[in-house]
Amino acid sequence: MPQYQSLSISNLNDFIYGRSPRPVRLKNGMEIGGGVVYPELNFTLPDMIIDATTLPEVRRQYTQMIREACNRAVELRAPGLQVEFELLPDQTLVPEWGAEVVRILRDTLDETQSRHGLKTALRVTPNDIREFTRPPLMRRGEYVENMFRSFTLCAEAGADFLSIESTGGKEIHDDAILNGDLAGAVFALGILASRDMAYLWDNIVDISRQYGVIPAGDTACGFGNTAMVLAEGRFIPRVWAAVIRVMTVPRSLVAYERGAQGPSKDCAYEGVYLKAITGCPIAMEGAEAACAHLSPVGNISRAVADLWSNESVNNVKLLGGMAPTVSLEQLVYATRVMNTAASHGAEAARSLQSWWVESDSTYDPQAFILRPNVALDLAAEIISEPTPYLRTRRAAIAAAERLRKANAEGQLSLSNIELRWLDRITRQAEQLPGDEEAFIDQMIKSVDTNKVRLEEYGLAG
Amino acid sequence: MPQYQSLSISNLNDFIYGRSPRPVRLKNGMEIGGGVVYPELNFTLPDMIIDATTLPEVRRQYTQMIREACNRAVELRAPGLQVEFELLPDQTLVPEWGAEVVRILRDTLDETQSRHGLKTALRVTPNDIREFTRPPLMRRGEYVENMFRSFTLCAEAGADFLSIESTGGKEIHDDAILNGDLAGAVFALGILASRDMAYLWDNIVDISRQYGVIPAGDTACGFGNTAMVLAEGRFIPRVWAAVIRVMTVPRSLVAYERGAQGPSKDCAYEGVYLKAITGCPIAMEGAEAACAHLSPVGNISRAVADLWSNESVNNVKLLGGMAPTVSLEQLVYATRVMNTAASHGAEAARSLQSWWVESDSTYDPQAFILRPNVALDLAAEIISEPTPYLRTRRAAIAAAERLRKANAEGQLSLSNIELRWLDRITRQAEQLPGDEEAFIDQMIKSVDTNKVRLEEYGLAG
Amino acid sequence: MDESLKPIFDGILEGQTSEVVSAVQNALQQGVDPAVILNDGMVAAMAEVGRLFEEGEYFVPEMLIAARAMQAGLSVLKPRLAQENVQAAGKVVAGTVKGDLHDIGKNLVCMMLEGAAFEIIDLGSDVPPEKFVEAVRESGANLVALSALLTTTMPNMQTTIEALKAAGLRDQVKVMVGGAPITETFARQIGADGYSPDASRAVALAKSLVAA
Amino acid sequence: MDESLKPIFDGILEGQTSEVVSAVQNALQQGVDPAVILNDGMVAAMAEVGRLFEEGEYFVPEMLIAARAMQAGLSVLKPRLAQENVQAAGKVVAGTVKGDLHDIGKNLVCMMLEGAAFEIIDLGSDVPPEKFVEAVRESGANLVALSALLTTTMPNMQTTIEALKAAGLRDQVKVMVGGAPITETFARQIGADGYSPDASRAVALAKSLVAA
Ligand code: B12
Ligand code: B12
Ligand code: SF4
Ligand code: SF4
Ligand SMILES: [Zn+2]
Ligand SMILES: [Zn+2]
Ligand SMILES: [Zn+2]
Repeated sequence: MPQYQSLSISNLNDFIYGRSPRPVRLKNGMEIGGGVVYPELNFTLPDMIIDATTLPEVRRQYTQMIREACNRAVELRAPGLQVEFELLPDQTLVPEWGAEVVRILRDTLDETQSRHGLKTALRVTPNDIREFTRPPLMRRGEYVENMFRSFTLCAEAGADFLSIESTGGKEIHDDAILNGDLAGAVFALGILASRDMAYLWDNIVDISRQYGVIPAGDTACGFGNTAMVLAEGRFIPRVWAAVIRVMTVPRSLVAYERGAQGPSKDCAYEGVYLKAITGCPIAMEGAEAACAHLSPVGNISRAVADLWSNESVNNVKLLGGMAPTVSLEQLVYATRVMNTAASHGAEAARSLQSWWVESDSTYDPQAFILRPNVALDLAAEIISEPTPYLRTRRAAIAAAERLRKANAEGQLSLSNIELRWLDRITRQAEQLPGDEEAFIDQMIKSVDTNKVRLEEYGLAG
Repeated sequence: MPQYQSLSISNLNDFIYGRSPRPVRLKNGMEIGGGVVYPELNFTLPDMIIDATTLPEVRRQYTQMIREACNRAVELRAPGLQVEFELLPDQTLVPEWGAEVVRILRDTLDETQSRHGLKTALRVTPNDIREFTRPPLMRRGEYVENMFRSFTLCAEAGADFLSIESTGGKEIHDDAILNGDLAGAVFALGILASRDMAYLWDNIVDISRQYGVIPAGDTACGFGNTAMVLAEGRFIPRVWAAVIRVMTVPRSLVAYERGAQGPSKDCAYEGVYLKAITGCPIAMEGAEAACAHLSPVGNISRAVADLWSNESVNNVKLLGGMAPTVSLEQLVYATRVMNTAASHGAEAARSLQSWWVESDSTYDPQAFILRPNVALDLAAEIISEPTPYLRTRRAAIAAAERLRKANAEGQLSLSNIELRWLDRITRQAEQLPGDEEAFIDQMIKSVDTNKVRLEEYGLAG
Repeated sequence: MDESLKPIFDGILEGQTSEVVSAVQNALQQGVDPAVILNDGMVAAMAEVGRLFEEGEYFVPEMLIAARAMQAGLSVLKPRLAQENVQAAGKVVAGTVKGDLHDIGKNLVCMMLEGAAFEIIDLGSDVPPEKFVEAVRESGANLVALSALLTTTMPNMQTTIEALKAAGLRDQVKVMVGGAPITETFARQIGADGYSPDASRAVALAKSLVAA
Repeated sequence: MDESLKPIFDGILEGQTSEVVSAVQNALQQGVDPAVILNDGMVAAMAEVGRLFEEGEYFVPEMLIAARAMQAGLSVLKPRLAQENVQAAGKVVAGTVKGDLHDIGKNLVCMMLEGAAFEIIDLGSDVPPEKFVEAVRESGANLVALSALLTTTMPNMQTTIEALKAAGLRDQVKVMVGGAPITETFARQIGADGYSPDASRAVALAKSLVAA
């Protein structure tokens, strides 16, 4: 198992959208990371309930969404189309309900491919339903069984890629974010989440092998994006959200160490780092995902993307058409300009990349840490450490350091309040022990056992 | 009154987004066409009725939309923000209802400007309600009075710019589009619409002078965009819609000949030509306006834009927030990259422009005729003629010709069906007499007088 | 296909009005059943036109010419259909609702319905509920087709349906609705009987509604 | 402000728990009215915290520390408030509805309400209607706060309101709703009494609902 001790991409010139050292190729010849950026469309139900009585309406909704999107992709002559189906909780709780939707999507994608020659791919993302027991049982019980059964049924039903937005460790992390508690966040990400990822991804990789599908990757959405959304709402400082983002890298990297091959999930902005480290292709999202959440990284997130996503949009009617069709159109135009520039050579692609990067990165520390050069530097620092815990600790120290420097050099302008927070983060980071066991012992004492079962992470003894 | 006998922009290198030879400057120092591209946000009510009983809800809706959008513009540090308020029919039928909304918008824009330093501008677009009599009375009657009163009250209430999407001539043009009837379209645009524009814009320019606001321009939306939407639905050929777009230029130019100063309306894709001819700044829309209508020109429409708009979005809830706020965010990111590239000099801006142009222009004749070089060539041909009629005739001949050439040279690939239509258009165009009076006499005989009152255009007699 | 129907079919496909008129006269003289001329000749031809449209071979201009040829033939056929008591596929009162002047979509729907041998009473645009009621009452229509393109006129569809109820006519007609901002869900909410996102599917919908 | 209230006010602002506890004890000894300590000292301090939050000076971490300091002070004050029969601003049963695990927004709303001296019974997330009913019945709450973040759990807000009705408790409580996909219009449709787009405005809403 590769432990990723060096970067797969070390030259900034090679760090570009559309190209990854280890592209992923599907049976139909579609290659992600092989030179072309494709749109990845995600859509979801409008305001409605999912139960046995509404299944016909559920089918109607997904059928309509996929048909209209495929039609428009053909009309706009997209070079290819990836669709993501993120299961809603009910569709994982009853795995058959999710698999049925997968089949609907698969059929229309196949039909579009055979009738119009549009290359298509389908990513399926079951929901991490383990939290439905509180505190969650991570490795046993009915929810765990149904979750894995959902992966299996979805693979059988026609998924090309399997992903998840797993939430191990989040029981602790939510509070850590809100309390500005760095040690708590490190414990959640570097210890709990990373261990859970290893367990989870061993299983997902197994299922994938068995059914001939590709294990694609996980996202630290419940950590990094929760922080980002809270920072957008001015609930927490932006520098804190930026540091958390970098701290999610070691946790998400575990999936690749266990056999995931990419493309990473769109909402995993840590993908920029994962691509540098693993060389696997990544999905990203930005301005065209404002339908799903506002963000301070609308352009810079395009810099090294191999798939370009809208994250998710509910099936409501806009004046121009149903919202998923509108998103599809926006994604096609966004990828067109990327591919056109790239067709003029590497220098052209880098120019376009540099304008996106520059256009966002001075305004917000969360954008700044997505700069390709910053990501390369920090990624190298992170993997210079041997374990997820030490990598997470290093991520916090290095990210805070880099932000402080950027502010001093005028590449960013942080308010005094933000700067005070940066110092607070560094002070906390410097108190983290170098020894993992010592850290665990220290944390176990303060952990709220109403919220988390440490034994589920192989910890309590 | 300048008759525009030569192009204001003759060098392709000077034909670029953000810069116009005759920028428009507001009292607050905001300059459109002076080097920076600003977002222009347009929004509208969700599914609801407007009457005396719902006015409180109408107020609440507009207040919410403008507040959230302004907040987000500040958070994203937009360089400035233009808002367009396109009145719905009821808001023009009862001019007080429209003016009241203008005041709501003005107040929030002013507050945002004074509290956060964001430069703001407000375009107000009363509705052309003359069609509520059928066949329409163009120059008299209650509807005409209320329409002009709407302009007056909106100017008083705080508009910076006045626009309209006037529909004179459309009574004939809708059928002409659907029947593929070139002579009918030329009569509608070159004779009826152009005469109505002269009448209408003399009045709007007068009102503007009186209230110290800027007469901004008109759009041939009811002609060019009706055709585009019909072509998207495969109701009519794409080449026909492309030729109609070029044919709208002489009609929309009339507003400038009567004193309009720009920025032209976003949905007036003919703005590309108007900018070349008049040097006035233009608003444009593309992929970020997919919420309002799908289009084949999502990127190329950015090429020479001075304002970048979403056209219009209804106030529904998306996962990321209310749809107008989502649009605002998308527009800010889209303009950021334009302005960043431009800050690296003219060559950088032209590179970005060239990729957009290339990314769309080979796929669709409607995109092709928006190419800056094509627009310059065709615009020059158009204004080489002395009258709107002859200009419209020339536009049809030259546009069809150019498309045929592009296809022959492989810059476009048209199907045989489309090519047959192109020939049909040319055949029809070549039969149009060189003499305007002769043409009018010929057409008057076949016009359906249940649909149009020729005397309202100063014609019958 | 009956030999005598072929020129009717082809004439409509190619939009040759005078050919269609004389072909219909011929067929009648040869004693072909008027209902057969209508259905196997004319409606079948318009269905083929619809198919060519779906395939991208025809655009609306070609369809309009075909529709005009069919109408011309139909005017010859009509007295005979009446004699033999052949009914139209259905009688439709159509219009864009009050406050709304968008009529192109509605016009296309009417054109397609006409091609499928529905009888159309087109009230135009900006049509108040009373006018719909009156037209239904006078014509004895069994279908009402409402169009709206503005979010602020959508509610007038509901008002119209309620006016039909108040006039005691709701049970006599099926109401179908459409237009860019309309959805299936909205249609259900306001108590319409059917919704279709485009003109082609509007025909299928109308057929199923009159059959129901 | 009363001299003896200043250290309470400042202690909360700076989140100094033990300072607040002893300051409250002091004030009580000096015979300051418990209701005055509560309102002019503690609630006023939390209002100032809210203001600093609105201005971008404070973030949630600072607010949480202040809230904890207030809670500590409150536990000293509570027996005396009970003695003198001082009522909480209101009693709120809060939770994220069934099927939905998103709870951060709801937690923030609870935190803010607590700062405004509301008593909170937080049922957590994925809360079925019965549990809301039971909690209202047992606590005698006068407010219910429902949160939902998924479009597919929004309808469970309505189910919950209906369960309250069925249990005969609807008149005893005001129901407020919130969460990213919720709108004012939706709130009205399902018969809720109020909606607020964020936590700060949720406090104002709660106050106006209990006052009404
Ligand atoms: C063309 C057009 C116009 C033309 C109308 C020409 C005409 N004679 O109809 C003109 C320029 C006059 C116009 C004016 C206005 N318009 Co306009 N217009 C459009 C546009 C671009 C295309 C509409 C169209 O003809 N489409 C082509 C046809 C074929 O499609 P369709 O109508 O959807 O019909 C199809 C289906 O819906 C269905 N269908 C339709 N009806 C029915 C009925 C039944 C029973 C069934 C089963 C099916 C069915 O079948 C049809 C064929 O497949 C739309 C954009 C859009 N996205 O729709 C805006 C649009 C509808 N207009 C809009 C606006 C705001 C206006 C104005 C108020 C503009 C202004 N400020 O001045 C005025 C209002 C006029 C009025 N009082 O009604 C907005 C509406 C916003 C809102 N709040 O609802 C839109 C959405 C544009 C936008 N994105 O902002 N408009
Ligand atoms: C963080 C998050 C998560 C975290 C949740 C952590 C937690 N403990 O809550 C995790 C990762 C676990 C998660 C999981 C999932 N999520 Co999630 N998540 C989000 C995210 C990014 C932010 C939510 C948030 O915390 N915001 C910050 C808080 C402060 O804001 P808020 O909740 O809106 O609350 C404020 C107001 O709404 C209001 N308010 C809230 N409640 C109340 C109540 C009252 C009474 C009042 C008055 C006011 C009020 O005040 C609050 C403060 O101002 C949103 C994106 C978004 N745009 O909202 C998606 C989002 C809600 N999630 C989504 C999805 C799909 C999921 C999953 C199904 C993903 C999956 N496939 O695995 C699961 C479902 C889990 C479940 N069973 O519920 C979708 C929902 C799509 C849909 N169809 O509805 C969203 C919209 C993301 C997206 N754009 O696709 N998610
Ligand atoms: S942010 Fe979006 S993509 Fe990520 S878990 Fe949450 S819902 Fe899913
Ligand atoms: S296309 Fe849009 S902007 Fe233009 S008239 Fe129609 S509604 Fe207005
Ligand atoms: Zn995600
Ligand atoms: Zn996602
Ligand atoms: Zn417009």
